Amino acid sequence: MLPTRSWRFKLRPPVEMESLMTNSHGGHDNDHSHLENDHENHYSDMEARVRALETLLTEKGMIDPAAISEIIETYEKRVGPRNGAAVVAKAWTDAGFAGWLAKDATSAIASLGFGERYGSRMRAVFNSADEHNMVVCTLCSCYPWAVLGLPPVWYKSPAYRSRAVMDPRSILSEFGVTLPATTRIRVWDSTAELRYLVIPTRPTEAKCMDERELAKLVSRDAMIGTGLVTTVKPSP
Amino acid sequence: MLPTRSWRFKLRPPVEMESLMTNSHGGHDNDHSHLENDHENHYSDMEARVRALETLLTEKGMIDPAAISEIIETYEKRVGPRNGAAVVAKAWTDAGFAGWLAKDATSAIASLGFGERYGSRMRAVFNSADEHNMVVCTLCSCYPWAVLGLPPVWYKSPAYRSRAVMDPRSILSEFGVTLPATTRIRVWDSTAELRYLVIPTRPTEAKCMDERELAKLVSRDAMIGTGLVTTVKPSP
Amino acid sequence: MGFGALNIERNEPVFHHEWEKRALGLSLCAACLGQWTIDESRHAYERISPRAYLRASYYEIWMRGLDTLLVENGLVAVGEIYGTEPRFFSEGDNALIVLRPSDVDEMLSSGPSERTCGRPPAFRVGDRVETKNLNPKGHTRLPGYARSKRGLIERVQGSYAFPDTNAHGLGANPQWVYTVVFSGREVWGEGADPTLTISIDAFESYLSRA
Amino acid sequence: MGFGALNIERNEPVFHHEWEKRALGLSLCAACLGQWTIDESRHAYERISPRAYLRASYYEIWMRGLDTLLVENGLVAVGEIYGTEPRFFSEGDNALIVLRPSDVDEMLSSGPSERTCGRPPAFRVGDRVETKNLNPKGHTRLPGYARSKRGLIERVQGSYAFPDTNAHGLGANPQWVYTVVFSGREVWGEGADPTLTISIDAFESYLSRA
Repeated sequence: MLPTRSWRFKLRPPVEMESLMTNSHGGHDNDHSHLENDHENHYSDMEARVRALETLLTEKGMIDPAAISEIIETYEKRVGPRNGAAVVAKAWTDAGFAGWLAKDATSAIASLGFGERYGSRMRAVFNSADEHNMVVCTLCSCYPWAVLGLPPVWYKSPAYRSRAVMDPRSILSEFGVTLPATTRIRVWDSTAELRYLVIPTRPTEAKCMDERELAKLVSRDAMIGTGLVTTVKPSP
Repeated sequence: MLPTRSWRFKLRPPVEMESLMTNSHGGHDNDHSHLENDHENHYSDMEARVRALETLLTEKGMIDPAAISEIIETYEKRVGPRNGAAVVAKAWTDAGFAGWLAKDATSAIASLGFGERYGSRMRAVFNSADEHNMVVCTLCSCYPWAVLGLPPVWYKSPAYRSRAVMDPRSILSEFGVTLPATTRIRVWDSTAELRYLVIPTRPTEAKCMDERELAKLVSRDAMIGTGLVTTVKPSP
Repeated sequence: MGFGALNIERNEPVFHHEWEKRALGLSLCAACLGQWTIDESRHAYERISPRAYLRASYYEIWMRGLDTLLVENGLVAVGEIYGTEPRFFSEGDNALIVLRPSDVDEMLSSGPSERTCGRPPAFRVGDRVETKNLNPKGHTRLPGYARSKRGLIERVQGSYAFPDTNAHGLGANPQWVYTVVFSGREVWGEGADPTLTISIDAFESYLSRA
Repeated sequence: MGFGALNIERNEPVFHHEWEKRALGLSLCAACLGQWTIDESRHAYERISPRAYLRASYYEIWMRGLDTLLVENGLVAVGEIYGTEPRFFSEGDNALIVLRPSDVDEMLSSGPSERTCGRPPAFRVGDRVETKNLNPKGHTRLPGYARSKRGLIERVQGSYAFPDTNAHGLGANPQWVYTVVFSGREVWGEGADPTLTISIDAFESYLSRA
């Protein structure tokens, strides 16, 4: 058993300021012209910088490089959107589980073996014909790692973080999703220690599929709220 | 006589968005580490870019390079803070002029020969023992060119533009100015076509100075509201 | 708070680089061509990405904006600027007003930008007003921090072209402009400097009676 | 509006560069040392200049923040990081908790972060509240767009350490957290999408009864 002092409250995808939340208009981010070379240099700088810091901390006995490798392995191989997809498929096929999920997502998700990573509480929010849910963290990049793995770059971008709360339909259209004009859209801004999982609506054509087949239909984007689930298998 | 269509409403130090106005905290801008080289390259890029554009527009007959030179000459040699200083000194020594300036700064300033550059209206705001005035343009960099010339870099910086309206005393302290805690501070945000000139309080020690001598005491910063006038001659 | 320290430069020169001088002149000469309004140029700068905007010096922002304005107004093609296609010379060039050296002084000191508004001002000095919660996708001159705030009309400042339409080719639609004063506390809440008041120059349609 | 297009990458890999993997691992391992809270690390990222912040990739932000956290907590000296001074080994190192590979899974799935609050919740589901106009100089979790807005308490979400103090070494001071729902119109004004509602998870002291 590990001493818990160190990671109660002390872990989470690090995070940021709201000061860049645009409360108004802003430009398109297409300043590719002469920045590209900068970026190349930049990344080799980062490579060197991270290596130097890892070496320093290892020599100081503060870091075990094998633990770093274990963390990488976890998110490359074991924890990702298929965890969330399993939760969704179970909720679609087991009304009892769906009810539990709605009432206490933290425990319901933990019962499947992937709860509470980083000590966060979970909340499942259910799409319906009338209401669509979308999740964002305007202040930084809070994300349900335990069920979705690491967030994609767009989720952490100033563009998504500023636009999702102002104009979610414009975000959806970039994902090729058009909702009826009457569908209510609920945007959940993860401003505290609660993480959200969107439970998409089950595609009606998928009646005879079992839980495992259904899980394959559920994309990461659908569980963030920037996608829908259709019987056409989503790209991973 | 020139056709006026083209520059009525069409000229002004170009300007920007408020989207970067921080409504909250933000970091110190000391990312010098590995950006310096970028900046060097960057400026030689700009040199080439501006030259190319000037050549192109000249060849197209849209631009007369001699007019560019004339504009540069104007702001390097003829129009600068001493225009504003002359206005201030006149206001200090001629109560009639001060009254006119308070009522109709546009005309009063034009009477001294430097009014209305870029077609903007002027307003003079008078410091007193009880109230200090400070001018900012949070949305871009509006500035009274006719009386102060071109704005300094700090005036156009995101730092000044965001902090002046939130915490003007912290700005003043960076300029070495400490006002009594009871002095009211009025910040004027130039959001439309009106430009502000701060009329500082006349230093009491300067009783026997004439208008010309007084003008020499008046710094650009004092007319923006980030400085005071003392009998010690300000650095230019 | 805000964007960090000011980095005040003592004895700052009027220009820091030769190209800044030409950039200033180019911007003003191009504006004289009469193809865009000041509000359109502001909007062009606002469309620069925040990442590039914060990194750019001010004159660089002008140059990026000028590229946009020239291209959008059909005066140059992107390929011409970057030298990847031959130059073209458009038919309409004769309609352009080319600024000459002898005109510079008159241009710089050309008359006021007020425009006549057909209606009387809706508000009077001393009226209590509240700014609207406006978040247009285009250009506006109502600062973010001053939305949904209660203040006092301090002066009626004349009538001017309305930037929110004038920036988008939707006409000047002149409106009355008012100096509106807010307490620091109204704007920034309980923690505000108690001696602070802030004023903006607000277009009439930004305001409602409070 | 906002910060431009998303640039969605189809079939995005979990990592884009090798250094990103090590940066992730380094950040988590360093956090396990137990020398700072999550709120302190958020505050470290927030102190990165906006210019650098917008330009940086997310893992670069973590690395910049980690430098700050290591230095401020006395674990490394700036000169050590940049190789300009010899390495030192501090006395207190034994007190640090070094994460081992076998502990990784338990660490990643460690328990909930709720903290007991000595008071009962001040608000109940269905209460109308207004967020305060807070503009602290330090860390806060009340987003700028949600200040001075009226909304409805939808759920009481438990009690958690209060970031505004916990980020600054001023203690956990646990508070009740509420899901507060606002209409899009309340937040963005008349032009808002009429079908939009937005919720935040607000700490009790961000709220007053409306």
